[in-house]
Amino acid sequence: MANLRLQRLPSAQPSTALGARIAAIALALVVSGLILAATGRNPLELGAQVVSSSFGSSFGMEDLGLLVIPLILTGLSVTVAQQIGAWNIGAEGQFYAGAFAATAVGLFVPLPDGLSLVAMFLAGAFGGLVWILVPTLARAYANVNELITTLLLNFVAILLVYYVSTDLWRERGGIANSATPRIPAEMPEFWGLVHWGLPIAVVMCVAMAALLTFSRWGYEVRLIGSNPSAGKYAGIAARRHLITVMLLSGAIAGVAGMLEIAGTVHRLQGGISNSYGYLGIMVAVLARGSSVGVIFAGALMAFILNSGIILQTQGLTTSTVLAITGLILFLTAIGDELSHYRIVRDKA
Amino acid sequence: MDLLTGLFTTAFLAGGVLALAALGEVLAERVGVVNLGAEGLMAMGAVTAVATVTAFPSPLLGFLAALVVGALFGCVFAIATVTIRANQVLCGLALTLIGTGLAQTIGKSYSGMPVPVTFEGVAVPLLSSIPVFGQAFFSQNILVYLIYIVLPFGFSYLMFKTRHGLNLRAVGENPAAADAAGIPVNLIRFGYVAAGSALAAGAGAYLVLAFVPAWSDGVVAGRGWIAVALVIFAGYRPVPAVLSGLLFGFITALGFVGQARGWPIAPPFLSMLPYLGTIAFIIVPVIAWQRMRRLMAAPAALGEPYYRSVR
Amino acid sequence: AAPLAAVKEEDAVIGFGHVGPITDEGWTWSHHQGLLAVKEKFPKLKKILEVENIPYSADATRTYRQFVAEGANMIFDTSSNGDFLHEVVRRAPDVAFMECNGHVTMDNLGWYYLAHWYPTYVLGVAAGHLSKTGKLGYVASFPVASVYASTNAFLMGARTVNPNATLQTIVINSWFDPQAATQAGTALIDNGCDFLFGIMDEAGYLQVAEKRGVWAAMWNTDIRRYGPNSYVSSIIIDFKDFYVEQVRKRLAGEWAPSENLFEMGKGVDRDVWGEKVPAEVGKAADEVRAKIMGGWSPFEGELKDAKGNVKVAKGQRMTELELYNWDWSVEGVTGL
Amino acid sequence: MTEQRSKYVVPPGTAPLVQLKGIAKYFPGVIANQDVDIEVMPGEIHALLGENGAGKSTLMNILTGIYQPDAGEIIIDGYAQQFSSPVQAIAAGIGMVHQHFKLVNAFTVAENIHLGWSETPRRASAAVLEARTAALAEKYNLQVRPSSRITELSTGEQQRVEILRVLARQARVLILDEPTAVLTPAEARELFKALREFVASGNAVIFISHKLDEVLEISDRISILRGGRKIGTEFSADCTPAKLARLMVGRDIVLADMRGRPEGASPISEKPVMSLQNVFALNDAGGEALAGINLDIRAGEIVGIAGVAGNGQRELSQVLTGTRGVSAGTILLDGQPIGKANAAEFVDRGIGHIPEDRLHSGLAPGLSITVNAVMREYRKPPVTSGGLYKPRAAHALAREIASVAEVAIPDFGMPIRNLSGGNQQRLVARREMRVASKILVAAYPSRGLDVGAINTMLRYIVELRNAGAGIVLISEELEELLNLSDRIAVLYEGKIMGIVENDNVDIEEIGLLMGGRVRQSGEAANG
Ligand SMILES: Nc1ncnc2c1ncn2[C@@H]1O[C@H](COP(=O)(O)OP(=O)(O)OP(=O)(O)O)[C@@H](O)[C@H]1O
Ligand SMILES: Nc1ncnc2c1ncn2[C@@H]1O[C@H](COP(=O)(O)OP(=O)(O)OP(=O)(O)O)[C@@H](O)[C@H]1O
Ligand SMILES: [Mg+2]
Ligand SMILES: [Mg+2]
Repeated sequence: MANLRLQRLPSAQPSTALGARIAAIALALVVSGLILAATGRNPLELGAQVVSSSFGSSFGMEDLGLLVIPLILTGLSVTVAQQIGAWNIGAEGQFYAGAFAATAVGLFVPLPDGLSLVAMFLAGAFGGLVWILVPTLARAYANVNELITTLLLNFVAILLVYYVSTDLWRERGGIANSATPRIPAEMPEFWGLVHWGLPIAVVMCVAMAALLTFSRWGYEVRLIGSNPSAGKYAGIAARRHLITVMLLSGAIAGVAGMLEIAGTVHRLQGGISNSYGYLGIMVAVLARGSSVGVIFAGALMAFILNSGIILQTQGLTTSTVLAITGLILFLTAIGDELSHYRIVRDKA
Repeated sequence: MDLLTGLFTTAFLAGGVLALAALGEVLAERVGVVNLGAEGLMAMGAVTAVATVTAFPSPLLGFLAALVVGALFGCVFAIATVTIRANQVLCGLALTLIGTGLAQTIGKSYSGMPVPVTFEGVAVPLLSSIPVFGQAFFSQNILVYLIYIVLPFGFSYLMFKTRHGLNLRAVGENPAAADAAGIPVNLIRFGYVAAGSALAAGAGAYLVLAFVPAWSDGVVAGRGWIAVALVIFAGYRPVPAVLSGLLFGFITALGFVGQARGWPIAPPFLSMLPYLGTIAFIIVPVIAWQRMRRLMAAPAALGEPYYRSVR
Repeated sequence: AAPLAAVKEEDAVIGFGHVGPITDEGWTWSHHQGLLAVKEKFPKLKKILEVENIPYSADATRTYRQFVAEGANMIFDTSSNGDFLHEVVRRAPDVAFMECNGHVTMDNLGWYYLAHWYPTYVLGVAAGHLSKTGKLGYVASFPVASVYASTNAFLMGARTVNPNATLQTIVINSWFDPQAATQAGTALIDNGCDFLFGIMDEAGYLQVAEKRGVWAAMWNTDIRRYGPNSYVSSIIIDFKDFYVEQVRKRLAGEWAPSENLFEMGKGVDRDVWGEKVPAEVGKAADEVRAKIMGGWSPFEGELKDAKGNVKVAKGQRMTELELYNWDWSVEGVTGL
Repeated sequence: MTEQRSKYVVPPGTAPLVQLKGIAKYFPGVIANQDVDIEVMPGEIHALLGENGAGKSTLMNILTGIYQPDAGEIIIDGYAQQFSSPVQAIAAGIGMVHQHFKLVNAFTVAENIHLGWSETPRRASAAVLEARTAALAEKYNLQVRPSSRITELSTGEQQRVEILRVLARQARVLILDEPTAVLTPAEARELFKALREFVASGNAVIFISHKLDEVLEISDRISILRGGRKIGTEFSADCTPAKLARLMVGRDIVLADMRGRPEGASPISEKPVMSLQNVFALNDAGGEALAGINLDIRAGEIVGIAGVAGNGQRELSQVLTGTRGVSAGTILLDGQPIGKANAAEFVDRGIGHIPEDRLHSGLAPGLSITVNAVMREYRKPPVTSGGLYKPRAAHALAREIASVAEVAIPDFGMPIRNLSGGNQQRLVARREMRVASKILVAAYPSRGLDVGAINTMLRYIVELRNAGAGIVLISEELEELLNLSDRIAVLYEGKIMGIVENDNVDIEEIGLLMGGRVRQSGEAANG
């Protein structure tokens, strides 16, 4: 008689992991479909609609291409911080800070368009960096948990942006509702609405991955991230690395904000981030610490979110879409864990 | 009512939402599980309470029903994170989405209706006549006493002065050690995650039964996240968790009072006060006082699933 | 611009995009009533698309593009999305767009909004009579034009009765945050205000007023059940006739972009007075209402801003567009 | 110490207290146990021997309910038992002191003793627990500090806490997984006495150790595991160390003579390579750990550091290797003072370090074997050049280290925590020896290693010495120290009580120094 048991592997086989993800999403969709069917909707039609709207037209693809940019970058931001064992829950705030700083430069520093974009990029990175500075120093020098400080600063950044966009820098007598005037310099578009932020974001992910695997610095960061005392044992300046990595993480989220401003929205306003910072946490968790994985996780997330929008035009309420998204993530998390197991058969 | 009394009254009332949710999170995190689903649980709790009191006009019943629903959701979350050991962060975020979405769906039929019955204030004789504070604290509804006195001190005693408390803290610190010592790690985790979720849902119920008596989609408005943050601020301890909720409520109320009194600060900056204040309150003591670091330390196994046979 | 070509009712798709949930009992709910009216009037429409809770971000563009992809012939953006909408407007020249609270027209884009400052002025008169302390409280979302118009009109109305009345605002940085609105209401009452007004999409501060025994006036719809004793009135809004007419024009091939500010009595008005409002107060306020409907405007100089600068010269009358784009506070308004 | 014992006789007609039948346990890619049958009789001390990775700990974890066997039966007192968790095993009277301590670091000693224990009073305030702990410590004669946190304790002290915890629980079967690795001889003697009393009343002990002499001394029977299978069970009285070693590894082990200096070995230098001058250092809790250490280390010599664990050994090894700063005093390297402590610089200057607690301070357990293997050399070519890290070169280096360490590794990409403790230690030791051209600080290098491995390890240390490096050997094993060291310094409460030349060593004197006393005439030796 053959005896079956489960055995957990330290790391999942890539094929199993992929299979488990697909299975989880499929299961989530089946469950949602059944519920929808029970309420008198036709889930197959809805599914067909999602697929044809997402991939059937260049419009749908463009939407995905645009949506994926901030998701990749905030996901990367969180992933980078994770490498050294820090949780950056503040990508949302750094996104706003980056958008804020980029807007300041874009609106008030008169430069030719090309230069202005470069200056905005730097300003965006700097804005994000400044926003994570206090949490970073507090963690590095007083070991204050960065989770809470970065989270709280999100609310502060959002309020700051609300303040400038509805008050200080608000466009007077223009077409915008509670937003700044349009920023003259625009990120060039290369495919429909999709601007050069997309390749920039992808390149940043790849560069980050390369930096982590192929540089001495990356080696040290991974070592400290895995065991701080080992870092000390190896004589690595842990504090300096922590500061660099966290600031880098903030800067990347800031760049996300800058690209959203310069490429997609073109003005600063409240609510611009659309929770991209928080969604970045999910992207990072889905990418499981891999900077390249962030690209794919970001794409998956963009697809889920965009499907949500499509479903809403089909008469599903936001709340339903929210719950379905939650279900997909929930089952994905479970699937990810189960993919570590394999079934072994041994003879009794 | 004079300004200071008003300030404290609102602080106690508004802080209670955060305090109760933070308390729930303390329970989960003390046994090593991060539950980022607080926001969703609060929404579920709120809608459950509204639905219940609409059918049976008893605020207590509404509160209890929310606890039950919260515990059920907590069980689902625990099956995923404790039994199956799936990623806690992802599951928590998912729980927030599911809870919020479901609550809004259920809430459709209740929005636009005031809650028929709420918890009303009861003045405690004598104590309530103490100027300012007495009136602010001792003429509140009974949940306020539950949240500020019974639960925090009860849990604090349980955690730090009893055998069971020793065991439950061990589960959050080093599940392998707890396991080897014969403590049922997963059972304890499961129980406290469920109990913590019940309290988070209870916070939602408290919100609609004592503070903002109506259901609406955005009624929780991000307070779940604040509660999660306050737990760290409170060093994972019940009494400080409740106090930090109160402090946050107080600074928030202060911001509104500042506007009402026409302080010459732009309103968004007054709204930033509670967040900035909390950050300052976290950083400054730790810098000033080394011992705080150990006191504020997170349970060592926080966020880590426990596998018996994996090193 | 030339009118867009006619569409057969059976082939027509109409889209509605909202900022909030249709259950908000306020702004979005009112627009949804408009949608229902359209449905009733044109039962053969191929499809009506409706999306709630559209964030003011690039997601708005995605949503409206999806509307277009679904074959919409006409789209109502019920809470201005500005550029996010216009991006789509430019790319879909055959689709008629109407932006509520918009400010620009294009070949296929028009806008509509409510001249809410008139009924607000009427409520102000009532507040002047009802408030004993003369301290009025206002729960504001953001310092935007609709809020300036609202606070100013309200206080100006009150000052016709009590020249010493003042208005204190608290900005809560949200259109929709019951907890913050509740706390703001409490702080205002603690500070001596005995009449609350605001521009919120929920009933938070009305419930506080009821509990604390002060007056309150609301926005959007009749929600007196949240505070029957405190309820004075509401700025009642009604988009039904407007939406039905716009859709009719679109189907008939008569639709061309237009600018619409609903006058008092035609889409925006005060609500039936609250149960506890003394009859003579209602009557006094309604006299002012009748005067305005008769063509009189209360928004005439001399008007000074909060710093005492003369902004509108004596005898000068503010135009409708000036009122729509109001961005300064009159004397006596603090906190904005 | 060696009291003569008569050969153990299996009591006829008695049922075994513990019976393991056909136990198997598989981990991914590893057979940890297969077909293991073991019987432990009441009143017996049963030793379990085997090389690193032979499956000893796994087998015992099965017996204590931590792991579930993939096949086989556990029979206690004649009744088949299913232990799905430690709770049931504890209830059945089985207690274990684990090789990797199962202590809660943030808790005090008293709290650790009492956690999960049914006899802990329901209302358990700190004061109550500490008082009870003090009483228990008294009763079992194991010194612990009830109110200290585990993080403040040395490994040795931590192990005492573990032992005390199990003894306190009055188990009927006591499993000790390498319990004496961190005890002084005197303490070990106490422990053995306690163990004999323990079995005298019909209980049983299962004793895992790599110290063959000790095993022969304490045990009645010995079971030997090799590659997860049981090779056999022998009566201790019939065994010799050589026989046991052969059974364990399957071939003869030649125990090298470490003292002799071969031809051509580099002599002990005149001048010290490193010297500590009046060095003070603080421990993690901020207390004084080293108080005025003066120590010279010459090239080509082995300086042994004796002493009971917890007397500043950890801090001394850290100060010597630059992972802990000094609070006062100077460290001279080649006559030049070294400034601020920087472990990387120490490594560059030829100082290697085998740390006391390899898993938590010398390794990143979650990272790959490759990453861990190159931890000392990643700064320089071939692993990096110009800031560029070359995974391929790193892999080659890791392969090289693994092969000289004689550790078979299926996948260099897997986390190093998947290796057995012994194999981790071999890798760390080899890694350090590669960089230690001047000085090697080896803290308990043979802890947890099997005989074969210890032998190899010590041979390498000697080779390193012969090549001209100075060695600081911190150990609690006097045998080992005497076998290797040229001089032995005894550490007590952060001070060096005395330095003894190995030529005219007096074990009694070292024992006294370890206890913090200087010999006075007429005083009897005392442990
Ligand atoms: N009662 C309401 N409920 C919900 N949303 C509203 C309400 N009134 C206005 N809005 C929306 O709030 C936003 C700000 O409105 P407001 O009219 O104050 O801005 P604005 O003055 O038109 O801006 P700007 O002056 O920059 O053009 C717009 O999106 C508008 O559609
Ligand atoms: N949880 C686990 N996951 C994977 N492999 C494991 C696990 N535990 C043990 N192993 C492997 O099983 C084998 C037996 O390990 P075990 O720890 O039982 O050896 P041991 O005899 O106690 O060795 P040592 O003397 O070094 O302590 C080793 O190859 C080890 O790598
Ligand atoms: Mg663009
Ligand atoms: Mg072992």
